[in-house]
Amino acid sequence: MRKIIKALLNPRKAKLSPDKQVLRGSLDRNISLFKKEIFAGDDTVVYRLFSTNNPNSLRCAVIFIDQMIDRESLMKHVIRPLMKKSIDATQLAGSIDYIVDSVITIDGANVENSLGKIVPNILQGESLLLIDGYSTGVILNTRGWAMRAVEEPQSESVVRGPREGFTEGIMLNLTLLRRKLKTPKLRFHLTKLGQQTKTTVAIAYIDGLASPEILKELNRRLNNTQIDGVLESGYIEEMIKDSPLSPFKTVGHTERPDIIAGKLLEGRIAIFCDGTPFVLTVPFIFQELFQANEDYYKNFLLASFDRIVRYMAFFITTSTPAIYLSLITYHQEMVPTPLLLSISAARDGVPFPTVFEVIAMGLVFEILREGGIRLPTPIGQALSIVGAIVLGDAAATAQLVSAPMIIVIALTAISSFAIPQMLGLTVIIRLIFVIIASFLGLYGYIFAVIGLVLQLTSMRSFGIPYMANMGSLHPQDVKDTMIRAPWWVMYWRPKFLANRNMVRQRKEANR
Amino acid sequence: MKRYIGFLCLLMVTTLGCWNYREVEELGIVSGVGIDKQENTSNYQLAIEIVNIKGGQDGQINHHPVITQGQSMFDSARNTILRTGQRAYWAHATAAVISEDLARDGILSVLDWVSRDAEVRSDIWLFVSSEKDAKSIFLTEPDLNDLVSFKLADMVSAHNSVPKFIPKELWKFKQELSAPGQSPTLPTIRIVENNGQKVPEIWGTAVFRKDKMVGWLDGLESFALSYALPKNAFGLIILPTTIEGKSGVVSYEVFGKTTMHSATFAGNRALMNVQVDLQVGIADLEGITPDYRETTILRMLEEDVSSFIKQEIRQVISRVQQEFKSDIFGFGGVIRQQLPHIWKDLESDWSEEFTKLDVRVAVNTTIRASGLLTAPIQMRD
Amino acid sequence: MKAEVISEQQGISIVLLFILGNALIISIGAQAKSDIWLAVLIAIGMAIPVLTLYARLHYLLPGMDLFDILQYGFGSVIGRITGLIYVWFAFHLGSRVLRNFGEFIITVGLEETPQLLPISILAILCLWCVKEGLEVLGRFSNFFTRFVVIMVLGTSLLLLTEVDFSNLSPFLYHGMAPVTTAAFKILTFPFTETVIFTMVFSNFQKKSSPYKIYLIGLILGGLILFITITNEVLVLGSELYETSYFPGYRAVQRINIRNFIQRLEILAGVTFLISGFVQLSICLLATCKGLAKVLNFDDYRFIVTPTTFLMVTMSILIYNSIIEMNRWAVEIWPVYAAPFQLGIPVVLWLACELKMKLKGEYPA
Amino acid sequence: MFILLVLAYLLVGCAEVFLWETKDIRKIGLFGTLLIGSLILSALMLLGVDIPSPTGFFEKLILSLS
Repeated sequence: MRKIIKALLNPRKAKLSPDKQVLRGSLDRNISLFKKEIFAGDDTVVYRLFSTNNPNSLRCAVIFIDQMIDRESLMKHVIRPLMKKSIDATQLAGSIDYIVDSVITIDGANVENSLGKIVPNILQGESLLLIDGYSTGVILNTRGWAMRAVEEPQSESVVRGPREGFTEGIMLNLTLLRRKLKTPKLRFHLTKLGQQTKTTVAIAYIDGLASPEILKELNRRLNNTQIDGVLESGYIEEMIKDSPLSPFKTVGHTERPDIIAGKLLEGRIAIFCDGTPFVLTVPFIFQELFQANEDYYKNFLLASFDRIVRYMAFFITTSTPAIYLSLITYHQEMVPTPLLLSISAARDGVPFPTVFEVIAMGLVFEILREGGIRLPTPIGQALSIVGAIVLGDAAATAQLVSAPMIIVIALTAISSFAIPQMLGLTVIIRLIFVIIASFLGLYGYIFAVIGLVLQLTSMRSFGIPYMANMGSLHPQDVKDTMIRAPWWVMYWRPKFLANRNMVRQRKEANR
Repeated sequence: MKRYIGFLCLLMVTTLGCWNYREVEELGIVSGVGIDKQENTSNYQLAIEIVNIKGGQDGQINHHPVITQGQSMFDSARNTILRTGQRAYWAHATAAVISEDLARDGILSVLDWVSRDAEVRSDIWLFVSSEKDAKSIFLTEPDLNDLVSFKLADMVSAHNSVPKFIPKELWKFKQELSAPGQSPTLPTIRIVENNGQKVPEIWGTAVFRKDKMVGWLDGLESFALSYALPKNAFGLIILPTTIEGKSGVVSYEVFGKTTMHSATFAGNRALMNVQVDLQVGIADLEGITPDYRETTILRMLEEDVSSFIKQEIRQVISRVQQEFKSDIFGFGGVIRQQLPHIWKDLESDWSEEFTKLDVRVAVNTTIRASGLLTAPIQMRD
Repeated sequence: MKAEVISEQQGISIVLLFILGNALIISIGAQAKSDIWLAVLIAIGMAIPVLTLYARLHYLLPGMDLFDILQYGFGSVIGRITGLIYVWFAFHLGSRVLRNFGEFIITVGLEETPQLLPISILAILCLWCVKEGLEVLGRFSNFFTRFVVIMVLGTSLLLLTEVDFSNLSPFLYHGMAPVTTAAFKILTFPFTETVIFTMVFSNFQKKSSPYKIYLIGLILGGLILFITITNEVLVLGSELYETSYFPGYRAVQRINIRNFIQRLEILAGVTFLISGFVQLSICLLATCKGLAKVLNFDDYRFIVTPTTFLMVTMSILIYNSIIEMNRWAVEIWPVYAAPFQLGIPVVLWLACELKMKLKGEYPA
Repeated sequence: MFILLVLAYLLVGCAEVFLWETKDIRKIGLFGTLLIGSLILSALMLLGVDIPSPTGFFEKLILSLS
């Protein structure tokens, strides 16, 4: 299935041949190579020519891209030593190793002569040092560009818990994680993805905890991806996810280092992508949609209660419209008489059928939500006023919509915010439920629920059943699903993930 | 697999005919029905009370019975469409009143549709009209924003405090009808004047033999009947009492009542024991001031209550035995359960055997409370 | 193709839901009148050895399903023919379940809707499920078991206020004969219908798993059935129990706690739909697997679609009315099903034991 | 209606076979046989032809035995 879709979507593998050229012996020729061919027409590339200090002075050049490098360190550690130092021809002895070894004081310097390796490095903010008469250049680690500081993530705010969030720089992100997991078993594998963007992608896991099979599978999928650009981890997510057509996500994402650290400790694998604060985790299963990092920081009873509230919110937000619809159009006998009479009175004079009311009001709410997200805050407030007063109150007074329907929609909408991880998803589920319920009543609704559970149970994320633990009754399986067990009973890591190293804590130590 | 979802959706869109889809405001919600036999024909005549709501923010309920005729129950129920344009929706019906003529002819034909149809719920309350037809009950004027049926349902739900009738749900009636050694009863409704208005009142009991009504018990007899039956009944007991030469009236409020039926073997006949335990409180003293702090007087009062109830129960049992020959107490069922070997002989001719059945009634009363007063209000000169 | 292994918990859930399936909603064993609870208990007692026998077959020949075992025990030709008969049995049972289900929805809820519609939707869901395979069904059942159990026991609990214990007495008023007949009928529907699992299960996690799955599933399912049926009779009385097509539905209608918790019939519908879905999927799976095995195909998934279509048509064809359906369930089925559920398995078991002894392949 | 039914069967049948990974002729044969059988039965039902219930035989047999 997956293969077919992929084949349909990518008819031909775009072939980007690596640059096979190498540097020449002459500085001028090399410079013109860059100027005329490689970076032709790119005015942001800076070519700085200078000479060393000795009698038969060596002509040198540094090539870099403006604003992508740390100019200070380039000047201090490369240009100044070269210009000040007198270099003897004997010391060079046909190789520029001496310069790397004894002259340049920068931390990273590699001698390289293949353009295929040099060019991408320049594009990533390194500088290239060329010396006349040598067919090799030195790649200097001068990366440094302006970056956002570590801030609290907007999308996942907490009351209690660390306030730091990932930024767009992958190395900083890795550092943030490393600071939380000070173990040599924490492994980072760096690869590049995207023929054009050459985005750095890091796979992070704890050796001995992460399942080797899942790791192998992940690497296989990453290697199979052929894409020209990776701008955000969402690209990777869609390329490697299981059940590609399902709206349910099988790859998790977060902006918070503490969540990533927690997931790694459970035996999961994280995928960092350069240029985005969103880090992916695999495997991702259904219960994680209902977990929040704060659950683990506060009292377990309150956390468990919150979890249950979230599951209830999921039920309410997906099912209320469908149940309301089927109750008042199919199963009127199940509504208590006074309630039925008041609904009947409220609906008297409303011109639209209930199905239409449900679907239309649901859509109106979605439009309001979507309209509000990308607006600046002051306009967003105006929008909510319009939504509440014009659509809610006025429509009910004008008898265009019945009042109970507005209550139902409002309830649905509020509940959907309790599980932010599923915002878009619940809309789809709700719509399907409503459509089926509109012609088979509650029986149709139950069919739809069966279908939903079937879809969920048939899904897998990297070989792990999506609904793992959701049906089980073993205490150790239940501990982190509907409830959050106290830390002092979470002896083992999740069984389905880390079956090699199960022990999370020693029982005896906590007595 | 997803293509099956697609197929499903396709199926849905094409079949979106919505067969059972009914908008709630288009329903004629039936709250109650009066069932009559039409004069001179064998047709049914139904007085269907339909909730007619005027919509808007503050809905108003109009009282509005619809009269229809038809050859059968179902036929006449369907014929409402001709009169109102709305299909009657029966799931919220709370009361069905059956006319006496119909009840005497046999109630089974009425009940068949009511219990066969999936829409009518089996917890609908059944009544027999003691007026000349059932229609007139629904033609009385209820208060504003109320309906006769809802009023009847309210009365029924409070029956424990005034056990002058025995409410019966449809399923209970059917169960009694089909249970061996048991005959059903139904409460009856009459119309009384209240403040110049004609209002329905539930008062008394219609006694059935099998499915045919055979007679009435009035409210007071029904009171005794509810004490003889193993069910909850509270209410007041008003007794003229004479103590130390002074006579007056004592009212007792019943807090708890248990009735046990048991069958024993006496000689070669079955003997029914009806054991009633009452827990009462003194609620009202009029004309006398018995000092109930005295144990002897307390015992005397208790004895008074016991003998009164015992006498009432005996009276109603013997009346039912002699006059109606219908086992509305379920004695047969008790014998069947407790003495099955005897029941096998009695079963075939139970309605005859029932009249000869010996019933022993024992009442035991305990005065548990006396309101807020520890002693009668004392008058001193 | 990777063998589908099923865990004990999943297996128990499937067996449990399968047993509950239709039995929850249709009146079974009504001729025992007020002694029906005894009939259920006797039926459970009778079912234990039968199900142990099914488990024994799995234990003797691990990795095989009934169709393989038939060919092993009876030889290739006779084995295939009996296999084909079992395919018919599973197919027929599936059609019956489908029809029961359709009749239920039409009778209690959607009188004006054509029966074909709910039937086809359910069938399509089953088709999807069967294509996904046994493991998915196992996880599905595992997920839903707790809801079904909670709902069934919860409604029973709520019904306690309506219970009338005199409905159960006198004890054995009509003697033992109707009780044993009823027990036999309950045995064949639903308990030993589990013979269908021998066609579906083949690989287990542990060698002793089949015993656990069959017996724990039977006992849990039997107990829940016992509780609900007893409750239904306690509430409705045996007369009403006998005359209702769907006594479970009828009983739940009675729930009324302070005029607030009432009108819960749909709960009965929900449990029936979910367990009926599992039951139907198992029947469909058995049919397809059997047909593929008998005709020597390595995979069953390719015939699921036409088989489902055929089952839907069959379910419409099979009875003319709900009256006929009820007669089948009560009168014909026990006799019809006995050879499939009791006769052939016993013979097969003897044949296998003998053959293994002769060949010396007997497991320790 | 009849044409719609045939079309629906045809559509489902072709779609299904198209998505198979291995198109074995025996498999297609069995698939087609079952599908056509089902089509014929449902077509007959649609046309209102009275088909005797296939289980009626068992019913008669069992009733005659008991």
